[in-house]
Amino acid sequence: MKQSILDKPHSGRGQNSVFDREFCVDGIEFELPGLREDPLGLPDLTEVEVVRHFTELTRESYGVDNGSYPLGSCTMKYNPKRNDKLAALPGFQRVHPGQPAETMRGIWRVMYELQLMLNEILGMDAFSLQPAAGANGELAGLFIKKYFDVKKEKDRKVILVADSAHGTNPASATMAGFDCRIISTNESGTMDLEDLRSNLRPDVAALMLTNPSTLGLFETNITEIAGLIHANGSLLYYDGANLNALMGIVRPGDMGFDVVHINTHKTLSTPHSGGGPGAGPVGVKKFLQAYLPGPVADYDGEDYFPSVDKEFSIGRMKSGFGHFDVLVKAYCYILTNGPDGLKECSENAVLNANYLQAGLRDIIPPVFDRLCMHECLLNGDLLRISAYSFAKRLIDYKVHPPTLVGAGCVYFSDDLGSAILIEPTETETKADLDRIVSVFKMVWDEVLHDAEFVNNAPYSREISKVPMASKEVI
Amino acid sequence: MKQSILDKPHSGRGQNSVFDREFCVDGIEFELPGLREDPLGLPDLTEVEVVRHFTELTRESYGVDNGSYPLGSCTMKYNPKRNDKLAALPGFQRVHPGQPAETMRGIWRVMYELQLMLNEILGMDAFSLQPAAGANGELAGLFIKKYFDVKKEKDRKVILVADSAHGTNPASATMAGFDCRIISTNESGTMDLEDLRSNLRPDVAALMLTNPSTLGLFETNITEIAGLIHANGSLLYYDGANLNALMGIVRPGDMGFDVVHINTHKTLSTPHSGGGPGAGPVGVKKFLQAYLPGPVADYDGEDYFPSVDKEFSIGRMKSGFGHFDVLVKAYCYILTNGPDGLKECSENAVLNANYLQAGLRDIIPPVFDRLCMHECLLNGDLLRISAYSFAKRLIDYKVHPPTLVGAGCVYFSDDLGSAILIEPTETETKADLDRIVSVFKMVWDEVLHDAEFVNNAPYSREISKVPMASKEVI
Amino acid sequence: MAGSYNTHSEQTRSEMLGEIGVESIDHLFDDVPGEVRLDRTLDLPQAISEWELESILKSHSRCNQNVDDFSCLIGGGKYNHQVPAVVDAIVSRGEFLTSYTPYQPEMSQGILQALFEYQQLMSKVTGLPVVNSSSYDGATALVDAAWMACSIQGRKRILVSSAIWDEHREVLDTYLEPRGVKISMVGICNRTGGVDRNELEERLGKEEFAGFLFQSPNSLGIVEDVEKINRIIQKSDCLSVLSFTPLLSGLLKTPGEMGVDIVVGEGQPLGIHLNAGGSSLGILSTKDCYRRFVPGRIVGKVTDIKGNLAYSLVFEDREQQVARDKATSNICSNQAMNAIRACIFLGCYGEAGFAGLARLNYAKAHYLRDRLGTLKGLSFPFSGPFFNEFVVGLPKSAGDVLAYLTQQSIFGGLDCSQKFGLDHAILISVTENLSKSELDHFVTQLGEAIR
Amino acid sequence: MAGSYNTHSEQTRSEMLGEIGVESIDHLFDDVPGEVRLDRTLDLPQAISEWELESILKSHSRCNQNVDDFSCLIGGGKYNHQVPAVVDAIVSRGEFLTSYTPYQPEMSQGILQALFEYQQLMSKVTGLPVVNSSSYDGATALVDAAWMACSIQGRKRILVSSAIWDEHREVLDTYLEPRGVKISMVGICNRTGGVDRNELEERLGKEEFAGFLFQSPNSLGIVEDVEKINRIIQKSDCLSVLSFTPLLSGLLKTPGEMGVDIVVGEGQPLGIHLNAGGSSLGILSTKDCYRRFVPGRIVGKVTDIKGNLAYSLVFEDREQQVARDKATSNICSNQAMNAIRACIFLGCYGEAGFAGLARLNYAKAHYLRDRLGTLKGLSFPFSGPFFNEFVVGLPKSAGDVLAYLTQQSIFGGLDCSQKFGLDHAILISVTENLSKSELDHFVTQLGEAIR
Ligand SMILES: Cc1ncc(COP(=O)(O)O)c(C=O)c1O
Ligand SMILES: Cc1ncc(COP(=O)(O)O)c(C=O)c1O
Repeated sequence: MKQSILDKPHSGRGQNSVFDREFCVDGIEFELPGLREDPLGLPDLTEVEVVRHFTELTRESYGVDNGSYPLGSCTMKYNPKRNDKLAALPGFQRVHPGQPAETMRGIWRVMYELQLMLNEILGMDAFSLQPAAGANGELAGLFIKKYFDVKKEKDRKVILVADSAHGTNPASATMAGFDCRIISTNESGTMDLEDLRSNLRPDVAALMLTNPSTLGLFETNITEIAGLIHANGSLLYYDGANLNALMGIVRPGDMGFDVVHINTHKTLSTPHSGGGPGAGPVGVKKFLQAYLPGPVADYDGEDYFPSVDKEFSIGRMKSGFGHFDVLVKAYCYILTNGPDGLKECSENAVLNANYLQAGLRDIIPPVFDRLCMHECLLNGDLLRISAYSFAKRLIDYKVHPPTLVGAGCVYFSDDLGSAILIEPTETETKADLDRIVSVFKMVWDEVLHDAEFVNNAPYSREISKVPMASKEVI
Repeated sequence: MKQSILDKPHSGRGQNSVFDREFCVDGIEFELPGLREDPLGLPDLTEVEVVRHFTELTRESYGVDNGSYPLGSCTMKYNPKRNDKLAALPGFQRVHPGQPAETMRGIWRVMYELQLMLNEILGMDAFSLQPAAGANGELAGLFIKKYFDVKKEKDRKVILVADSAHGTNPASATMAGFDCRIISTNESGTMDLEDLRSNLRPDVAALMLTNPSTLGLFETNITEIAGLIHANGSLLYYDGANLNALMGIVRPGDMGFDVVHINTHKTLSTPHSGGGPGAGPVGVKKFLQAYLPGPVADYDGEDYFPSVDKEFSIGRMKSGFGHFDVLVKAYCYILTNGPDGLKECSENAVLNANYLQAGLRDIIPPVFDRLCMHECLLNGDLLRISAYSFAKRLIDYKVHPPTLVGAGCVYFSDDLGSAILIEPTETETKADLDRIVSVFKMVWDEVLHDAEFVNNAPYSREISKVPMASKEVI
Repeated sequence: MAGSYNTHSEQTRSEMLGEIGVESIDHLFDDVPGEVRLDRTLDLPQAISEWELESILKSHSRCNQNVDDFSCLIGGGKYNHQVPAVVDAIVSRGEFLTSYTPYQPEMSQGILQALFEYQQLMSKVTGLPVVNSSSYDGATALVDAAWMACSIQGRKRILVSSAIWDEHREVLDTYLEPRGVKISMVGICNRTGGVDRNELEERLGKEEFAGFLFQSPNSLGIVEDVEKINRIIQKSDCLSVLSFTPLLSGLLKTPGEMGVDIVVGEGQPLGIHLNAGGSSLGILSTKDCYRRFVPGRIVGKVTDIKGNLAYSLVFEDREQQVARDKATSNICSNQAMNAIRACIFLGCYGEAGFAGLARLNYAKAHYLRDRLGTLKGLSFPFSGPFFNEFVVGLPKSAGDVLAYLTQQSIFGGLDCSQKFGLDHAILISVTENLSKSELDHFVTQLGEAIR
Repeated sequence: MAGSYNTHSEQTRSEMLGEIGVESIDHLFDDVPGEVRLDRTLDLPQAISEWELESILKSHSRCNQNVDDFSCLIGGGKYNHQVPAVVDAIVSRGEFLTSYTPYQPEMSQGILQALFEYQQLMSKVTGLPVVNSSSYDGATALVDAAWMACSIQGRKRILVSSAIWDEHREVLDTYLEPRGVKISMVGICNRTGGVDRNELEERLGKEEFAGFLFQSPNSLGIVEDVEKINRIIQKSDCLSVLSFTPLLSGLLKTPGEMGVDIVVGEGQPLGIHLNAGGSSLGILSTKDCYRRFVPGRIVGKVTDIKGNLAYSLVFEDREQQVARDKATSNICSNQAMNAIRACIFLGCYGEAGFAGLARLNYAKAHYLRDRLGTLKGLSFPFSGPFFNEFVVGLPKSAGDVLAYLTQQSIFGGLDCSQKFGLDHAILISVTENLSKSELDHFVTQLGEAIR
């Protein structure tokens, strides 16, 4: 643990460049209620101390720029530097959202074109770029229950979610005022249609589905599922976290989804920045377009401008206009790749996952013995030590642990307690993948020889292993 | 040693985004002599591989952003981030030097104002910003021997340099077509006036002097020296590498120097970037102004523009206009500090060096027992191990070794073979200095207990100690 | 083949397919039913090179004016404060920028520490001990606080000052209505522009609310008397929820010191670019006793197997990945890097600088207010104290005045006509970024505009 | 007290003075004779804050047009090639940017390796094994090479093609004249625009020179037939020194393969910004046998005390810090970070990309040349082969034509009238950065300009 910024000896100078020769603040009487007399307790450091402190902290962190990061469901692909650079253009970064519309046409143009490109990639009819992240996109999508209100079907109070669903799905359902019902997974790893049918009652507003699922598998029965849902008058919701498997190959809209969200910080390569900001555009079919959160970007053949459907829109998801600084990187990504490039991304993402699955199957076989999509779910039961401990040893070989219980945000039911979800993404080379496989095998060998040694890994970091679900020290 | 970029397995894809849909290059017949058929042998990597490779290399390097860097004579002070940012403005960075003058007035304005500010700081009458670095500034300064040609004093073929002079001084003298004569240092660490007098013959074009000297001491006899030099019809040359001690306190021009150069990457905080680019503005008194290398920046009360004295100028030192990208950071530095700030920089630089000298004197006493200027020269003779080995152990405590024989570019004569030149600079806090002292003392204790252990340091880096003057392995 | 970031040559792909035991890339997608597969190429522009991309984006960006080229007197919740270059320099480092949520504490002590320090420094600014490691923005943080109040109090009714930002009000509606929370409003005092404390007292006396949400400076720029308002709230069984500008703590007692229960705020002023209304930072802070109601990530200290302290995400049983439909919120990705921006910002300014910044904002805004006082035809409808933003009444249409100013390269403020009984009025904001000569120029130009 | 980067409070200063045993800051400067001390404050503008600095510099920068806003057809040695964003991202990292020359190999393996890889990759491009880790720029590298030739040959006479850049010629004069080196010139063939090989052969037959310095593409854009020229040189006892554009190796055999002894070049096209004529990169490369004549730093491999390989500065006995007045050069600070830029640039493009880039430059330049061929009134005075730059003869004053184009937001080229018997002429350069529509627009506008 490095010295805290609060514990650094205060130089006693602070930022002495906060002044303006033309405004002397010394004599001023501040006519405000509740003037403070005591110090706040902020540190007073010199600029070089601040730079050194935070530079040091970055050096105890790890990103895609540092190496493989096969965190399943998080799609940690390369984040192109050119996108960072262009997002920082003053004509984007230094624009105030309150400026007159005619002084920010370029903003609305980028957003408008991005909406259209997302329509095409996902097979939807309209997008709103408002939501701040995937979960916020989900919530926006679920707020579209207003559609049922308008249709006077107020009794649709239930959202169906798969048992393997990401935690945000049920949480969003609750936040949108719904109850959840869980649909189980069958032996082959896809949705149990029987269970679905038995839960599909008139109170169901929507089924939320990730496809490929968080088990890395394509829902082969998707058309049947869509048929069932629509026959029930319900909506089919697409959690686009795993879209990276499908670009240019199959589109959620064509599979029958009515509402979708995507995470630009996954499929579209925008940096996740240690937690965010991300962006979670929400898209719909035509009949739901009016409900989108606004403002959305619009175009009248001449100008680009914000617009919102005053009557039906579910309203604003946040202040401002969506994470423009993030969205513009997604826009750059699509433009750079083009249609063929995007398709190749998805092809290679799936290729890489299957290559890893094949390479690792001797020591960690797949949970479901079939081809996977962009990530593979492996069975850690045979590992002799916990998947958690196994993964920690990878750190010493500069491979970020994959997703597993206790690491990563995916939810595994009890019978998948030792499952490991690996998503290499398409930007790993064959050499990278071969290295990952060999690192896994090396650790596997180490376990055979000295399980205790592996159990106490990692050894190369500032701190030692943190046990799963450690208690906070107050 | 990390894997070389040339040894990385080639992905075989390369930079496939080098194309323009409107220009198909496949069918083209290139009508050029000597078309190549074999590959050059460059690696074909993907972008993320390139990013990871070089990110990793940065992580095995060390800059001021990482901690104390008290390399004597190099003035490794904090390099303000704001300056880097502003130097990258497209209106600076993306300007072609061949543009019409009226499309780059802002460039010439910055350069003109910088020239004036340097005049004021150094007490000179005119500056040229052309030279690429300090040594290039020296050379420019020495090319001003043209003055003697014009005066028909062609026999002035000798440059006097102090025995402690930086290697560039004699090397520049040779490159400018001079011979060197060395003036020795007396017991108190300043120039031996007797020796100077005896070498001051009619063949002397100039005396080059660093003041404070590379021994960290102010030449107390400077006015006398200037008198002697001028009485001999010679010029007094100021190597401004150590200007950081003097800003706002005493000016080379006022001390009698006729020609000066400075290193912006020392006194004026421009990053040294692992070797360069730096910048070495050269300044002169009025009677030499016409000889400056050109173009210099000029101003007619309305416009800013390049100008050069066609008759007398020594010519161009390089293509383009001087390292504008570096110079603009020096300009920012001066503006940010203002006159009082610059003076305080020098005060604190000298304060810090003396504080270190005082703190270390128990274990490493000063070579000359007097107050030092911005750097202190300490005597490593009592250290029991070589200063070189001692310094290597500092690395393990994250202190960059100071300048000494075998490390750093300063030249020490034989009797100073174990001297250590420490220059903390003004941007180190008292806490930083206290830490440096305590690290020295810790290592000192270690030497007492286990000299062999210290002799084999460092232990915390990718490689072990590299012996002094190691032979190259081919 | 196209795409700048794709890796494999055709040959490598074949090799890999061989290892997998599949004949072609197509077969990898056998699970996808044929009838839904896309049988054409996506209708998108063809791939482009880096320089083409750059020229397109630069051209789009040039279709916008920006606050470097214009004097910006627009505020309204987002402000053109200086973003220290140090902030950009640090957050662009790949170790931070390209990392995911730090699920592996062993790999991420640095970023966890930075987030922890954000919580600590922000706690100094709010005066309350608990800070989450970010909500999306000021508006959603207000929603979060409202829902916290409802959960804590077990009551789905909240009372809201009518002088919160319009956008915040809209966002409250979006989130709370579907969840069945009823929102009631309290008006302002027409003289001062602050919350109508009599009405507040009356409403609180009559009905039970989970919390009273108010804002300072409010949407008219008026700095509320938080202590007085709080005293009124405390007489009822209702939580006080303040949405504030963090910079205010440079001058005033912290909201925590003044007794607020939940403090939220828009963190954009703390080192975050305007981003055309893009990503910002939601600050959320509260008392220890309400910790388990807090949404989002929290970083805390745990011990590693050797018993040494280490930073880690903690208290996850509130969060969606564990509590699922019982979670305090669905938030997963948040605004981590913007929280770190705020942390570095506070580190850069420090005690003295932060106070100095607040003072300078005050001084400049009051200078402008005084100068405008000399212009004939303007009015200042509210007498309450203000910080760096205030309302000016105009003798003619705000739209026309602002349009004129735009032509003079001035973003002159936000139109706030027809609100709170105002006729023609604009909300003007001043930051340290405006020089005296820009302010003087603005006065001249506004004078022209209203002639 | 002022200054943004100063550290100590007055109190700290007193404490420290106490430790030193000196009464006041002033006494620290007792060695400075009173009569020369400055008895006033420097007459400089007062200190300013970060935002004031930013606004001043932005305002200065806006007084310049730049190649984002203009179509740039100016070359002449510096070119508007794309600088990959990756390059900027890496070199701005503090570990590289804020380091000094890597005197301590144990602390600096990373930067030493980057410089070593620069040498390696550049050696691929030049086709010669030895590369220094930079000269200042193309012009001073040419000086370095000239001096190397003189030293190697023990002869202070060099022969130079008259079709090298004017600036390079000026720089040669500046450095070589004081050192007593005599420079003679060889003209060009008026038909092709290339070196007049007959004259060359004649001169070399008659006199003894240390080296012949020539450039390709030369200052008229003509790609010289290096092999043929070299064959002529080899018949004499004189070294061949070529100044070339590294991009040419994307298409052609390397100079080394073609038998050149010393290759120099301007490295700016390789990932270095134009910087208004600011810092660039001097490439210098030669054969093994001439290694000890090379100026500047060289990174090589040594062994540490455990016998493991390590990177280090090597062969320092040639350099000023050791050899002092006997050094091969006085260079100390060099262009290290620009060399690393070139290294990353070559890494980004790689074999395929580097060739692709050269091809694209050729293709675009030849497209433009062909399109211009359709305009009446233009002439193309030279028939020699060109790469991405060529001379166009105009029916009227080049100054007027360029001024017209500037008004159309086009930097139309460099005036090269009155040189080599040209009347009105401009040198036009094309890079990948110009789109077809920009080139077409240029044709139209040039047509307008010469009407
Ligand atoms: C399947 C799935 N759904 C939703 C989310 C939530 O997205 P966000 O973190 O962008 O809010 C994630 C994120 O990991 C996810 O993997
Ligand atoms: C005293 C002295 N003179 C000259 C120089 C050479 O300056 P530069 O490295 O800028 O060429 C240095 C550099 O260290 C120096 O310390």
